Amino acid sequence: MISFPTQVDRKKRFHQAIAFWIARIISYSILLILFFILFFILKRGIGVINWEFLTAMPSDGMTKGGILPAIVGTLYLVLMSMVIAFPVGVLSGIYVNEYAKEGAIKQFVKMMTNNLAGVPSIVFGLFGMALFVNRLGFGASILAGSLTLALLALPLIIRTTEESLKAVDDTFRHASYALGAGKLRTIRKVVLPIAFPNIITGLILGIGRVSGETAPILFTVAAYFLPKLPHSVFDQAMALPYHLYVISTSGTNIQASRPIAYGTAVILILIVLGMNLLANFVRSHYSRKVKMK
Amino acid sequence: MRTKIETNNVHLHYGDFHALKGINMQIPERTVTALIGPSGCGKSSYLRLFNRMNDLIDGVRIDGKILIDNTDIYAIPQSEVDRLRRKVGMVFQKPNPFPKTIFENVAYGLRVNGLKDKKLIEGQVEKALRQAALWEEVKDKLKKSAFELSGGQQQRLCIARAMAIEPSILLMDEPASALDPISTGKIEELIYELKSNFTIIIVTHNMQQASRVSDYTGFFLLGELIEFDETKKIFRNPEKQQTENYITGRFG
Amino acid sequence: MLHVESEIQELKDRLIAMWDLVIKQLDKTQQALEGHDRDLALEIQATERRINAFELTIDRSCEDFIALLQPVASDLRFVLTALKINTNLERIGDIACGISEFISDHDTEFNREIIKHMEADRMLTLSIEMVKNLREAYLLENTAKARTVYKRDRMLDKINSVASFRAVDCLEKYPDQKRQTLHVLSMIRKIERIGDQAKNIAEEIIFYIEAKVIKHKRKEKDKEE
Amino acid sequence: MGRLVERSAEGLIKACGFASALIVLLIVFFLFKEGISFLNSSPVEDHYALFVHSGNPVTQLDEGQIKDLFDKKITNWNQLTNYEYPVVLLTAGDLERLFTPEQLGKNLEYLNACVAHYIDTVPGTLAYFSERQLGLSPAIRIVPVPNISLWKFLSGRQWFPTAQPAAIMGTLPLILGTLLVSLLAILIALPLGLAAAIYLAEIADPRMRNILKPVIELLSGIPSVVYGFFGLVVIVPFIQNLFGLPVGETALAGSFLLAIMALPTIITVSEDAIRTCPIAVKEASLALGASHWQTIFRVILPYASSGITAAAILGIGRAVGETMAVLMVTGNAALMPTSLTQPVRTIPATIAAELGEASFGGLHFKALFALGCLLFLITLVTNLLVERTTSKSRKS
Repeated sequence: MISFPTQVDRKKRFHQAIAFWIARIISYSILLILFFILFFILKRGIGVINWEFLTAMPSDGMTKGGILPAIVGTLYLVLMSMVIAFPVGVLSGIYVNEYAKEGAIKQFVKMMTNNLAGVPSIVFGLFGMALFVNRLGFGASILAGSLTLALLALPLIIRTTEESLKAVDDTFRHASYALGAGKLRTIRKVVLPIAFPNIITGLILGIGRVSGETAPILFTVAAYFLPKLPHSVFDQAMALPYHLYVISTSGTNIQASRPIAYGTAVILILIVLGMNLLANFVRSHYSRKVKMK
Repeated sequence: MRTKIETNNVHLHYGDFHALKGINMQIPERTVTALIGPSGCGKSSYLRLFNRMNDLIDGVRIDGKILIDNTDIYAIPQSEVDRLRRKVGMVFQKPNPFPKTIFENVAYGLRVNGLKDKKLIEGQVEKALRQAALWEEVKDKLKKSAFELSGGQQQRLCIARAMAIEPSILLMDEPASALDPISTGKIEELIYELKSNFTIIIVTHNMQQASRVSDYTGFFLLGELIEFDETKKIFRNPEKQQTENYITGRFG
Repeated sequence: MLHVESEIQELKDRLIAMWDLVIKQLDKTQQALEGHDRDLALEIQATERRINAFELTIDRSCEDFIALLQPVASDLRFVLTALKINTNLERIGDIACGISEFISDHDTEFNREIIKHMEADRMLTLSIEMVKNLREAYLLENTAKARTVYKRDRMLDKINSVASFRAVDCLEKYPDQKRQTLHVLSMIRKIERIGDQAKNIAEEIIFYIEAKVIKHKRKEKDKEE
Repeated sequence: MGRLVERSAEGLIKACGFASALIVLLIVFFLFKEGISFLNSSPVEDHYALFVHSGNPVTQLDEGQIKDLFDKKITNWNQLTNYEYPVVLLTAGDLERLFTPEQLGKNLEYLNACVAHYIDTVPGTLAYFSERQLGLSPAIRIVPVPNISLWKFLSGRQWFPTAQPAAIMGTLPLILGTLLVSLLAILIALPLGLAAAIYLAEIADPRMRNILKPVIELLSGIPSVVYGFFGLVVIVPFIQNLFGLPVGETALAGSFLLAIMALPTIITVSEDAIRTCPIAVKEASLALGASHWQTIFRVILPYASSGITAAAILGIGRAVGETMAVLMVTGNAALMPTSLTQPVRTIPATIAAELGEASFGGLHFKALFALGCLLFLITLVTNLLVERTTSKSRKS
């Protein structure tokens, strides 16, 4: 017979209590820090935001006025990059999950898209500058920036699509094939409708990500100060994240432009928050619908 | 024979679900008791009462008395649960070794319960591995990862792991359902050997297994204990029609 | 040892014990016949009850074995064989008891000449040899040994087939001992049945060991030998 | 007709799949085309060269020596070779001072003769002129400047890409700065993130988890420039005050900020890893009398170790590639990092800060692409490592 130390259970409980409290305290601290960041910025920035802030041109060396051109610029960039990235990304996702056979080609495409996801955004910026701005001669323009951002969003959309398609049970496909439908028809009529809510969620999160990216647009679109709205895709434009960067680090009067910086930061946070909420809404809305069926 | 485990009118609720309905059973010491019945009949839930594994699930309510060695295990303070679990070992459906070496797997129960003496631990590990009829197969690779063993060896390792802390009761929740026939045979042989030292309760879907290894058999249906008797009696001439239907495969 | 193996061994041990008991009964019957020992004959009849009880326990063990261990292949053949050998042995025991009843019924000693002439004593010796050989064969799992009973059985059959003619001889020769002669004839008929039972046992043993069904193929088999 | 549509639709899908894969190759191609051409090119501007007196025995001058010469840190040739003359610098800017316009001629046609004459009379002269302007004459010769080698690029301890006449492009301070900031960030974030992941996966009750998870998800989506802004207005002054530094933009500030930014990723990935531990394994531990904490520490964490490693590597990869936040708070001094309370400059921050100034196709421009290559390789390696660790865990 072995005998265990008499006090062992009490000791175990004591250690557990300490460990759990440490984990708890760390978790709450992290939460506190993150909330602190949000509230710090929101508190200082929310007061800045008013109609004028959103609709006026910047003035007085960007210490006064609004951020309209930055908002419009970001809107252009997001819309255009998504128009480019979404179809290509979804089709690529379909290719990877539905068409590519197991083997070298699929492995290659998967590996490449995986690597694409890990490439730092500044490298996209470099590439965008080399190819779109210089080689293709778009110059620093909305077109070049959108293309660069599209490349950045591509892996995100491919992956979401792939995973949404993977989540569709194979029985749906087999049932469709059994009814005589071809592959394309099956994908279009059966697989895609089921996977669509998740793909849309990916799109929305992609919008959130793209709207906040700075590094890729540094050299491909962004204008330091351009108090007019862009007329064509070959124009330079301001953008929200770049604007925040500029007025917080190298404006003419950094202290005087702080309120604008806070306001811009709040707008960026609100975009991300909004996109997250929207994504959650879409997800829960559709999942309820599917359940009801 | 001395009664090792006794349950008196035990009811178990998971939230609104009434999982066990008034179970009475007396299990003698150093015997093998098989719990059989269709899926969801409550046999696994019943087994997990004896080491208070159901405590981990939210919304569980337990009524009635469960006595092990004449102690009501649900009347003891929370701090005594670890001691109860040292007394009541458990083997699970699938082999579930820890991501450690073979040696450390078996030594785990000793270490977490405060033993530090290296010699003692080594001795216990060897003893447990021998009891589990695994020693000869693994004695040269105790430092290898437990995942390198075959499924059947892993399950015997799990049995050795449970035995290393010298429990007096072994609970086995379908211990061979994930194994091939050869490994299953080995596990069954092992159970047969072990009953001279342990009181064993085994949940199984496999009626042949129940008949082969057990001395007593309890048949559960929809949360009720339909019949509990000597295995010979149950498999030769059960009292209840439901039992007869189940073990002859005319269930449904 | 595997669980199932130890169960088999246990069952085997019991069957051998039964066998020994039956052989003892036969030996005693022979003694009682030779020495016209009526007490011994009564003892045989008393022991018969033990054999019957023995048969029941073995039966039950076989049932348990089938119900709890679900034997297949050689294990299944083993238990089926055990079940049948058990029955056959019990019958042999019955026969020994029946013979002993003839002995105990007679106040006077049997006429040696009649027994000699009708070869009843020889038959009994042969049949005891058969049962003993079978026990060996079973224990050693030796089919050649089991097959030796066929020869002896044919000898028994031969003696049995001429027994009625010889009985007529004896009836004429010893007219005052007609009852004795008839009893000896009955004994011979009974001993012949021991041979039949022994042959059945031999078939079971061969089936158990070689997994061959040789029942009802005796004719061809006999020719082969 | 229908078949044709179907064929072309399938063709389109396949084309898209390949296009996506090819983009990576395209990126690699462009990065490396620019980056590799940088190697083996001269650090001196095209068509320019350094001239010395033909009696000067100096065999070659590297970028560092050139900088020291022009910064007047080396004042006598004997510091480099056995040539006992003080160094006299001569560049186009000095011409007006030394010669009259008549001497030089209207279109500088006599420049050659003037300079040759000057060098001949002042043996210690080091002249920097365009090769077109200054032909060779017996009195002067060109000092060869070795081309930029990969080894020099990686191990050079100085980064002066715009130095004249020869750019100095040693990326060691940038590489070390990047690693320092990223590794320290993970060192801070990993234990905290792991503790939070353990809390979320094992300790917190579901209601708490349902609040925490979306918040963490939200925070991983906030743009890095916003974090950078926060770092600039909060962390930087905080560190400046805490250590009494002249400037708060330091490696430490960068690490803190990156740690905060890495937390959501680390928490999410680690929590997923912790959740992969089968319930049966957890129960087996509890059934042996182990406490919940013992089970977490001795069984669940080892089980999740490869996932947690993947989280750490992923975190490092992200931190290495992070641009804006780091750019805004680390001070961007391209010095060899010696302490945490010193400004450092990371590779992405260098690219972001300097690409705007570099002339297209120039040496500096190419050097930044070479840095991009370096960054790409680092992320490639981290990606492969993550893949390997996770696939290993899947096997077991």
